[in-house]
Amino acid sequence: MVNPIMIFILFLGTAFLFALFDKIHRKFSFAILQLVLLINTFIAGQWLYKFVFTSQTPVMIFTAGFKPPFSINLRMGLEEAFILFAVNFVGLLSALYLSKSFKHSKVYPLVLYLMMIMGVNGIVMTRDLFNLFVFLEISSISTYALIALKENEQRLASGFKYMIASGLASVFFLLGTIFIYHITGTLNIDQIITHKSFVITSLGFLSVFTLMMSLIIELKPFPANGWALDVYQTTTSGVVSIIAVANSAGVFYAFYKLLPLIPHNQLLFIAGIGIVSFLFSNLIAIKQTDSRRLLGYSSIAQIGLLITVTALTRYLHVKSSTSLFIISSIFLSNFIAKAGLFWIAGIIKKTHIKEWAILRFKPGLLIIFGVFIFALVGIPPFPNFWAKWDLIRFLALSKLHIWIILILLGSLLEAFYLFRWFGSIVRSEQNEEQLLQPAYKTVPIIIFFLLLIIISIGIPIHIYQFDILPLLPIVGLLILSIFDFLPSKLKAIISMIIIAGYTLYIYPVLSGVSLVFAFIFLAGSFIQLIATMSRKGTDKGFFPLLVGMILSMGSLLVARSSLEFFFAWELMTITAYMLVLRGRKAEKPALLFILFSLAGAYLLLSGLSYAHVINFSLVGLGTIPISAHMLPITAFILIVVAFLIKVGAVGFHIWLPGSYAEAEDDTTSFMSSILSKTGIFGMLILLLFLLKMNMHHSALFTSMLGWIGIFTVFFGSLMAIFQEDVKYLLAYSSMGQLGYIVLCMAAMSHLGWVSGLYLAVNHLFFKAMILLAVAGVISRVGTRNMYEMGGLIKKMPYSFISVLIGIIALSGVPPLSGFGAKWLIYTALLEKGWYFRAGLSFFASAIAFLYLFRLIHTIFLGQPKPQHQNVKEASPFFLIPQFLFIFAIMAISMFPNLIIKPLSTFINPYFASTIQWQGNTLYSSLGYWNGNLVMYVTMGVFMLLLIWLIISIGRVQKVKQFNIVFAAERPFKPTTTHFAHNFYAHYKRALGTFVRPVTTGFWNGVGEWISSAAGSIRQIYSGNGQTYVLYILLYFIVLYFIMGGK
Amino acid sequence: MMKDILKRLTEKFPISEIEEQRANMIFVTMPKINAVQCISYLKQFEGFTHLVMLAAVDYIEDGIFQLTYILHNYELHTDIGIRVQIDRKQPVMESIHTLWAQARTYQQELKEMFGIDFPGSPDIDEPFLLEGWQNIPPMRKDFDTLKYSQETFFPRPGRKHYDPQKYMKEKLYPDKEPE
Amino acid sequence: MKKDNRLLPNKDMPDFERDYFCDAHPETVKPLKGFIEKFLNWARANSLWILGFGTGCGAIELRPLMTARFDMFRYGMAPRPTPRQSCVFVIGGYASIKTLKRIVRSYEQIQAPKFVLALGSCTINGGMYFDSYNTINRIDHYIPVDAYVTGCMPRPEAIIAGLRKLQELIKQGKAEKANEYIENFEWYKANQKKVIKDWNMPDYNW
Amino acid sequence: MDTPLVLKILYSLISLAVITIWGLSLGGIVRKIYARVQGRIGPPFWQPFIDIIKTYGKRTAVTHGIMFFLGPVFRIAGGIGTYLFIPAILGSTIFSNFSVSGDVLLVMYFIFFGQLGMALGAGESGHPYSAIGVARGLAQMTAFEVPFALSIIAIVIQYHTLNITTIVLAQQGSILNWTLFTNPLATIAALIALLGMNMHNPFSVVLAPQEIPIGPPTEFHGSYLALMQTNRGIFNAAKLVLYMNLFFGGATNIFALIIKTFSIYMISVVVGVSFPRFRTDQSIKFFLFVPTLIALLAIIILVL
Repeated sequence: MVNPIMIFILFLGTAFLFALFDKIHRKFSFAILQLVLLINTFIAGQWLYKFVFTSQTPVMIFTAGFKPPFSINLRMGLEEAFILFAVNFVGLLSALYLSKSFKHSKVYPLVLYLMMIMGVNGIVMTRDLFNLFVFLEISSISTYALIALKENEQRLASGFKYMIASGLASVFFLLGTIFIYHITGTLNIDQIITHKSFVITSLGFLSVFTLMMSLIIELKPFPANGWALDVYQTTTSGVVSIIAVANSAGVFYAFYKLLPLIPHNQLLFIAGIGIVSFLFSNLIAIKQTDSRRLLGYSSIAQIGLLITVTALTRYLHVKSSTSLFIISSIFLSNFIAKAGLFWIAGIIKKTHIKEWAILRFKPGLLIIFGVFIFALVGIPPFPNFWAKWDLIRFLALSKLHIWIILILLGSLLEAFYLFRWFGSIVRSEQNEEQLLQPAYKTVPIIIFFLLLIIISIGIPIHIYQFDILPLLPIVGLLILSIFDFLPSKLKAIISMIIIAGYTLYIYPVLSGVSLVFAFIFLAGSFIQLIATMSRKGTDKGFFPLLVGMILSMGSLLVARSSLEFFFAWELMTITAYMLVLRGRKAEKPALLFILFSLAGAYLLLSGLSYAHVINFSLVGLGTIPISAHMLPITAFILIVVAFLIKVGAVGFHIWLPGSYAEAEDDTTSFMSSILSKTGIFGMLILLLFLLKMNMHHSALFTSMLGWIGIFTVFFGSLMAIFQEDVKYLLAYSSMGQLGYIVLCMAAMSHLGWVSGLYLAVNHLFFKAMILLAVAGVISRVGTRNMYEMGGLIKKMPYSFISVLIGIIALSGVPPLSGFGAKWLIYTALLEKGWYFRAGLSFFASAIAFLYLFRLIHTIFLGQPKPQHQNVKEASPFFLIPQFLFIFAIMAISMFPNLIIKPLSTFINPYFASTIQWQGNTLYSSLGYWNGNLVMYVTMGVFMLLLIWLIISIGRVQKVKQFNIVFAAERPFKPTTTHFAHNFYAHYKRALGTFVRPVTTGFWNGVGEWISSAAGSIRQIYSGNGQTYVLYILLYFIVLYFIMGGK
Repeated sequence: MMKDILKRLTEKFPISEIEEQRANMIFVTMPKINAVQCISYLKQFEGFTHLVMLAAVDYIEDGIFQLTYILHNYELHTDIGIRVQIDRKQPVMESIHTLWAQARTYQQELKEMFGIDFPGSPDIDEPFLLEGWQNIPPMRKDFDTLKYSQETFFPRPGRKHYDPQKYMKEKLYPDKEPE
Repeated sequence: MKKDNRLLPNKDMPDFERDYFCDAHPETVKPLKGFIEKFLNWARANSLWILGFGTGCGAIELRPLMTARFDMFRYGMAPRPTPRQSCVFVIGGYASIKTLKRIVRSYEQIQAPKFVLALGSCTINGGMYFDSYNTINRIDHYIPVDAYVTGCMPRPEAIIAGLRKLQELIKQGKAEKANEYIENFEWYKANQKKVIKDWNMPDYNW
Repeated sequence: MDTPLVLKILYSLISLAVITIWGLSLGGIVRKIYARVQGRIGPPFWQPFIDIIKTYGKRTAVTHGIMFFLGPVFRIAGGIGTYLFIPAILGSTIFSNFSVSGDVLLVMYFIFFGQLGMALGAGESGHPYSAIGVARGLAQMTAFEVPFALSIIAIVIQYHTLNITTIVLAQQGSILNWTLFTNPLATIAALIALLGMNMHNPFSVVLAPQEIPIGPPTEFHGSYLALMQTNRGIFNAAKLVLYMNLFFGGATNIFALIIKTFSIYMISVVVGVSFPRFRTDQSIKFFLFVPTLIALLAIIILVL
């Protein structure tokens, strides 16, 4: 083992000799610098290895041979080794990144650079207060010098502000140190901590307060952090990444070291400081357009979060290994991602975030950028995700509700601006520009990227003991990424094979309802994958994401714990987001999608944390501990709202139409017919728990859920009829149909659930069919506006047939399967006694006719347009799945027992059956229905009449589109003859009041409020050094009194 | 009142002829070049804001078309007619659709029926009543409508013509002697 | 459902409009034989649906037929708003060229068997408009007429009488002018095109 | 049930023939009554039959495409199907039709079958008036279905069944057992909905012969029209039979059926002759207000 003191020796020695080395050659001195950092990294790495993999205990190193307090001692433990390793490593990579500027600069920057890293090393290791002060000074002075080195007015100014602020902090630190020494007579931190009872005295409190405050100010808390932001904005990216990560890491660790000094009851205040910083920095970041400043805010926010988490875990006496894991995960995510992002900023060389769009032409860099963003937000499998999971769980356990809300709110704000940024890059219209990607700049980024990936995969496997099953979606995604160069058709086949294989793999564990959903998720996807073969070229990126999404839906089914469920849920969300984002105009809708999805995920997370007693998965149903008979109401509400967001229930629906409609056409059919059912699946599990466990007012809740369901149906259908865009129409229609399923599920009866599942399966069939047909049509006519189509029945008869069958099945007209759903729903509702809901759903189902007729009329009937003269039938890849679905619909229409019987057996374990079969007739307690006979009668009557018509009609002349009776005139333009635009103007006049965009208005209002709040809060940063100093002082004083200083 | 208007008009425009049909209705004749200026003056300064009609008469013997613009003043309840004579060989007149948008319809009709052109008037060449008319404009006196009808419309043989006056007398008072 | 192969030339139509209109040549459909045709003719006679298209001043005389005073419904006659569903076309007096175009179009859109009743002198020989540059003289040169009602204008009683006469003709199987129109299609078309100068429709409006 | 299939079909055909004749005659009779009210002689009551024969007798026809051709078939299949799923006469084997196929929900939804098919056929004709008519018709339908559905729900609450035969059975015994008297509010709401269903004034804007020449069927003629006219008779009668079963105690013999359906029909006829026409949005608002409230009241009373 190398003595850690070697680190200092190396640093100091080389720094002193640097001028000498530099005389030889800059290359030589630079190599020495690299070497030093490399060796130090190696030393730290070696210690880290020992701590992690062997039972090495922390080591104290005494410098002068005396024991403290007479000498300075250093500590090398797991935490220290970890941070040292990180800091030196980032120093090394940063040096590499800066190699060009180092080459052309004077010698001082190199020395300063070394000094700064050494300072941080010192801060981390030392256990002496005064020594800590010295190292703080070293690092901050060298930082200042680095900032101000390049003679640039802005940089000088920001460097100056930095110096003032850190000078102020040093004063506080020194004051605190003096007081403490005065009280305790020692400067050794460990000894001070052991005598920490002195803090209760007012002087003791003041001393500790000043000490901590100085560190906190160095950690740039809101609002006393204006100086830091200027630094982030103006300094070169190589340096700023060091300041933002390494420096902060050091100071943070100092804070961590001294935290035990804070009395237990004051810890929440410290956490409060952090959370304020976290929330407000994220809030203000929304308004930023300067990329570095935005990253700066994000860094400050993350540090704030770290402070909060550290204080809270200490407050809650969380097991040290766990708290270490949480803190280090957050720390690492920010550390790696932030450094990487600042480095990327150096390559882009653009300040405005919109100008980053040139990244779009560098797929490799874009992927890395995306991964860093995801890591910051806490998307699985990145470390932040796991940290968040554990953290929220602990907070929920200790009932710190406010903290959960604030942390998740801040995270959501952060996700908002980061995803907005990402989306604007992916979907921007900017032209390609030359972008220099020198190797010395790219290599550090790639190394960090790989590091992040390794850590991310390591965590679930090592810490959470994940086996391969929940990780399969990622595996699938990676496999397809490897084959991404192949043509689409081949990739579609590979995807189908993967999904088939996956299905076979998980088939043994499926049973009952999970079988139904497996059918929807996997078989449905399998068939729809045929349609994706119509994609041209290689179409990079689509299939990996799609397979990732489908397999994560499969993962939901076989999840064995809440964590696995949540993991799969988040994976599904993020892959779906990426798929939506692929749509041409999907920037805004995709952002809404991910925001609402993440909000839903956070609700789910907190709900699962509150309901920690249950294992939220199908498997978990069987293992409810007897002691836990109460399902907390909060948990129930949180979880149910999360799922309602997913199904797009009314009030939370505004993300739905846009993201369904603006996604690529074949993706939409996946989203609408399959992905939306995951919400239903989740809700089903929740309701099953509700059945098994008691909850206060559960009847009231399901009743409310029923109302939400029926209003979703009503408003979804009503909105659908006023859409001009076919995909918006279908999106609203999906919303309505899912409302029915929610309604049925909420009925909590045998028939209700049977009808819900029946509808879920049926919805898969018809919605996928209609959407694929429409996708085929759009691919041919090149527009989504229905009034721009017309008369396509002659050109695309097969698509017409599938839309026809689809709308009959959707509308519930006998004899097709839709009527089965309607019959089951009404019988279930009437049986349940939900009469008004039944009435309203009847109204909604009548309204559905309106939009369905509009759909088929304006596209396929009416006047063909001249520009569609040469339109051909859609590609067979679109048609094959449609016809498979038609076959399925026909089968279950002819023989409803094919589907209702198994569904009812699946539900039997939960509810007593109220339906019975007599031959083909299905009897409920209220009525009966024989789908088979209905089909025969209808078909018989229809055929007889058709034959009679053919016989009686005589000579028939087939005529063309203008051969119509046009009040003795003739039509001149198909466009004006086709009645399609604003089809239901009269309906709008009658019921338009119901479709005023109230919800959209509300959410827009929320958005505007947040944005303007951010805007006005931002005003406090005047850019003026004195003001910043004043803030720091005020901050200090105010906090002092808040925390109870006397 | 009317006198004043007339007085002002004569001062401003070279009016060649004034015909007072009624106390509140006068017709003035003026050269082609002044007509639209005068109409515009009447509309803007004398309160004749309403274009009652625009009509033409074919004076084939004089070789002219006479256009008559009748304007109405709502306050005074008076009408004034502006008569303009234009050459039959060059039947072109300035358009007044800029003053009254509805004038385009009158002008369109005049173009179709008399062949008087109003350059700049919207849709002036579109058919107004007649679809696909290929002959000379039918309202011109040199167009023989009977001949055209007989050539075109398959007249049913056996049609008899009576002088209405004589015929009615014979039918109603067969006993009376012709005077 | 015999498919015919004769096509209309439609040479007066611009090329781009050809795709919009059916260009099949109309064919005659012979009446059935014997009792069935008689029965059908009886039914046709007792269910005369009049196209509600007032083509001239005579249209005003048609309206009283609906009133209680004349009550054409008792004979099974009824006005019908679309040519597709009507069988009697009443030409209500003078027909200007512009109207003639619409008359031809509507007449061709009525499905066989179809009957035409022409009212007033104007339809017979031009009446008082005989010398007009814009009014045709004899409607039967353009579409076949089953019965005329004289007068200027005929009173509603006269129109009813005309319709009753038409009923008789139908019952006797003598109202087969629809086939006559097809048989003399070229002649009728030539006459129509002689007066309708801007022929912007297909030669037969299906 | 136990009846052999062939016999069953035969019975249904008889039943269908009877209802067709009665439905068409009903139309003729009403026209006669209209005429008499207006002081005219009016057409004979068999006029609808003559019209249908004549329309079938048209020699030529045109078609705009396959859906146009099938539209009327859908329409009449919807009408016949609706009738066939209703037990017309209580206790009669001949008139029980195929009511074993389903309950009142099936009938309610089968009504849409014809309308949807017709709408599609009319749509393919490419005629804007057809589309406007359909848009109006569907819009109005959504509105009058609300009170109708609510009153059916009220009946279900009252009789605890969706089975039409059971509902009829429950109304036997005395005239006071009829839903009309046991649940007058639901009956009133449903009868107002019937006005819309029959598209009589004031809800006749769908057909509006003056503005949009008779709306959806503008382009239909010949045999198509004949099928639709036949359907008008059957469908009308079917709806009346349904109303009779649900609200007026059903019928135990053919005469009761004739008298009751005639009386029910007269209600809408009387209203129809006395009112002018609503605009579409007005009729939607009306249906969603007055009859819906009445029906809701009916349900509330029953639940309480």
